Amino acid sequence: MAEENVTFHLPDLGEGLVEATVLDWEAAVGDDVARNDPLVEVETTKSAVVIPSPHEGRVVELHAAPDEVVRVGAPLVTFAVAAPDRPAAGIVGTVPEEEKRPRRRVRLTPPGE
Amino acid sequence: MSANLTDDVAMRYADLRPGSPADAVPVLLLHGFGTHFEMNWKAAGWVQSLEAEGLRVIGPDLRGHGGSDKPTDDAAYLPERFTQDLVALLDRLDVDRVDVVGYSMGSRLAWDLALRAPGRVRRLVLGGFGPNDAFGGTDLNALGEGETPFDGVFRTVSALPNNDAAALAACARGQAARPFRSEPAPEGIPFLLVAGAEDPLAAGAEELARDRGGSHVEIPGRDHANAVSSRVFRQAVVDFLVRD
Amino acid sequence: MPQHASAGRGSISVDHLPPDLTRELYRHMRTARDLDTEAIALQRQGVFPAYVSVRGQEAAQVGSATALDPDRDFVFPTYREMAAAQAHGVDMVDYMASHRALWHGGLYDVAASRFGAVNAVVGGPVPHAVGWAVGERLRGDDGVALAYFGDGASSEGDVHESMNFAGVYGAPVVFFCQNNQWALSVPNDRQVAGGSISARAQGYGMPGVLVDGNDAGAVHAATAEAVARARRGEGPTLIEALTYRVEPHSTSDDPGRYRDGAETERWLRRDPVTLLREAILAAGHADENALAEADAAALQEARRIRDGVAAAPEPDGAELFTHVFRESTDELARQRRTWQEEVEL
Amino acid sequence: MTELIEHTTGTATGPTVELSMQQALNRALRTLLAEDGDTLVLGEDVGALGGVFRVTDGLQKEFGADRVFDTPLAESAIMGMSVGLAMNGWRPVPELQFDGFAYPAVDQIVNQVARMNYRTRGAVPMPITLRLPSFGGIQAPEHHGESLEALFAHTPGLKVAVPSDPGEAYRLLLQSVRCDDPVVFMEPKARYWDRRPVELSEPADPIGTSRVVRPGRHGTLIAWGAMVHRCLQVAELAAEDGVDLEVLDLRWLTPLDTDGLAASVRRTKRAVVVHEAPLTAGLGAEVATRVTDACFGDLAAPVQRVTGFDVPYPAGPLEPQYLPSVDRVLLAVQRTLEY
Repeated sequence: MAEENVTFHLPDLGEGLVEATVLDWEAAVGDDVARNDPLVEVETTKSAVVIPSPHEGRVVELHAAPDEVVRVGAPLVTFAVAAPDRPAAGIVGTVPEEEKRPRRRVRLTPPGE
Repeated sequence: MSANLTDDVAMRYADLRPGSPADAVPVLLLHGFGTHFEMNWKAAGWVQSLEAEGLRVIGPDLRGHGGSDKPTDDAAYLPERFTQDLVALLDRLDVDRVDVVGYSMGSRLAWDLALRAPGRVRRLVLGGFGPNDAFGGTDLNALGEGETPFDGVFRTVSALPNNDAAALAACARGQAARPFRSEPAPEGIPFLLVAGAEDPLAAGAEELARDRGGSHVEIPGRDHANAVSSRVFRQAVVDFLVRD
Repeated sequence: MPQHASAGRGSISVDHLPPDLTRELYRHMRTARDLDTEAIALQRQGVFPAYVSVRGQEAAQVGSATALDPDRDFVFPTYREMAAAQAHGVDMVDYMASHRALWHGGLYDVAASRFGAVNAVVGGPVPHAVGWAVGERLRGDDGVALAYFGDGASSEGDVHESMNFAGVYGAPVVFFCQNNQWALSVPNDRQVAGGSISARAQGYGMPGVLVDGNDAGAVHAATAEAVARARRGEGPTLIEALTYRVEPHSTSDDPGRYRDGAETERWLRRDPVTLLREAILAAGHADENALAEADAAALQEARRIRDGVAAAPEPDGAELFTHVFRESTDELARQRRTWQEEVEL
Repeated sequence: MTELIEHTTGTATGPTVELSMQQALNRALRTLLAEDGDTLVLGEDVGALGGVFRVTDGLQKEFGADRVFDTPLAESAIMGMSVGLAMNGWRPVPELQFDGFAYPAVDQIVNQVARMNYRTRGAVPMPITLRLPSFGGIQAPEHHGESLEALFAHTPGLKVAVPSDPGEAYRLLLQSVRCDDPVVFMEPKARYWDRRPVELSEPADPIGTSRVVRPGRHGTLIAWGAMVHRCLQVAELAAEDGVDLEVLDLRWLTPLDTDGLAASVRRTKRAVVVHEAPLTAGLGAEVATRVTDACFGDLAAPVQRVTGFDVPYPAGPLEPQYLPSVDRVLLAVQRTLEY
């Protein structure tokens, strides 16, 4: 399986927060991490959180040092991930989410026969 | 899931069993003032760390917080009300003994639970906590307006979405009505105190541990807000809970 | 003469222009640049589904838009004219709403702004400019229409037909082509026969002007001259502003598949905002402090716009049925009831 | 949730491989370019970029820039040139990048491509397949989510095909390009990334036949493109209420499979047509009329239609309120059950 680099940007932390301070990396360059393994501990004005790894792969580069302030959307870490042909969205629009079970509110009554 | 337990306060709680054996002792996580299970524990990596050890996690939103009911009279927040909730929850889940891990206000309630229902608590961890009066000098009728450490905490948490400032104020007054006393201490229950080196609200934790025969871990460079998510804290608690 | 390849000509001069004009050019270009950076971040954060950057084309857009009289003239933009909208005085929170997909054309008042709705059909609005301009002449007014289009659009029938019509009618139109040298993945040499868009002007009976699209002063001067010609009733002009699309076509494009980074690097060094800043200092139109103040003001304005568009409410479902007609129909009212019963549920 | 049953009536078995629709289309184009030297692929950004949805990825490298090439940005000239190429013995497969951008080319499609064989009494065939990424569902900008099937299906001389999953996309594209008549091949862009096992088999059903994707007894949901998947979801939910719905994928919008429609609705007695295009004069009207003509005596209720509203295609956030939802289709089914 070919490998490709994927960069993970500091995600939107909600409540209009625009930046966070890196407290502690829980993975180092060269580490193989599983999806959802603890990746990095960051602190915002509201609270301190541990961001789980969004990918399974090898840590290639850390883009921020402890105590560094990172803006939401700025690169945080680059992984080398196995390159399945991930569906890259086309030039416009977003790849539609495959909703496991669409919400429904309407019930049917089977015909009498 | 939520349950009407005592004086009809509905309490929301998480019960996460990663396939742990039925008789394993679950971990009861008690969050701090103004926060809730999701923010204080899940977002801080605790569920991940405890489940990795195969431990079952019970995480209530304490009354006045998160998804639980938020009464606004002070008396609803006396410590004994919280401990009644917790005992009722353990009964509802028919769990006879738990290891309790608290943080800040959660630690004080964990201590009270161990005192009031010693049979239900195997081990005790008090995080971000110390014997001194957390409210020291705070005007409880003008919360958030003064300059005490607790005023600062109150200002931060009352701004958080789906927090109810009136309920939190009543909760503060309810807690303050029963100032913490380190005497008597829970008998025969090993306990661990863990706090950030720069956490003013945990001053005196080391002495408390020494005087009461508990152990103590200090987390360098961390304060009251960012100690709970530190890897050192989590590792110390896991080691304390899983050693036989 | 400007070259396709960045000639590396590192500087421009604005000595011949009035100081308050060059400061105004700089203020708009600086604001557009910061807003563009914020917009790319908004896309990263998922607030915008996608975004088309104007980075590198600020001089071509601001230089030309400031040559118009916002009270008499009318601009016909494409979907990549954010800097022109900023300079023309459009409400930018309502303009950026189109990038947040709150309403396709944007939420600004097109008539009051005298700035056409954001339009994704390549070349589509160009004949509108000709019609509007002929309409001015018929009424005896002296407004001028400015139509923006790119090197890709220059291949569209609409654009060729419009230029011929404008030549036949002598309509007061400025055809302003921002040749940023890339139509998505197709470079000029695979898009523009003959190698020059402005050279075609003669065939349509109008003068053609090639100008360095990264020289804000030169763009302004060339556009002002064309607008004056049109206002004097001397007919249309075709201006080709040679610049470069430094960012990908859109935030979901991957230029690595079709162009080499070295070319982009060279054009990054001819950044129009930097060129103007240095020229203003050289001409003594402002000092470092004044420019630092302008930078701070621009950043603050960009952030105001960013926060405004990020916080703007999403359209309500009922708006599906508004503005379809000016005189609505029973059938549409019936379908609105169906929507209410079956969708709003 | 039970596994969605997919019946492919193809007999010849080919290798089975897991592909997305965009990859299945890419495979089909590879097969076509390899088997016939006259086949050409042209359009905006189809070369080095590999297409905005990567459907033509790698083709230029494999078959050269003479047979897979970019065109300048001019939809009318792309189709007009394709007419000329076809007149000179080539088999062009032009792409118009987005549904909403096809309008400038409609003159060449309707007045030239669709009638050339007729005008020249058979002397000049138009073996052109126009690939058109179509329909909504990806929250795209304006003009990038339109449904033009009624316009093309209404044009004598054109055939219109719409695949609903990767396997269908592979077989229908082979069939369309090999056909000597002009075909408008509308690709549901919302399904480009749908991955599932694909049998790379030869097309087995003649042009114009539909297929039953899910057999059922109490009613037939008739759809094409991405709405086939939506109807499978509806059938899944209906089954929980004890209502067993058949899902029929039309595949060809012209010629319409009137016999296939009639065979299904005669059995199930009820029919609901689902499409993304606006209601008035949508293709649903034609399908409903065909079913009513053929099954009037058997129908337990009038044919229902669940479609987009008669409003311009909306911006992203309103798209879910415009497109036929699971609940709106269920309500239509309920109307036929209560009639």
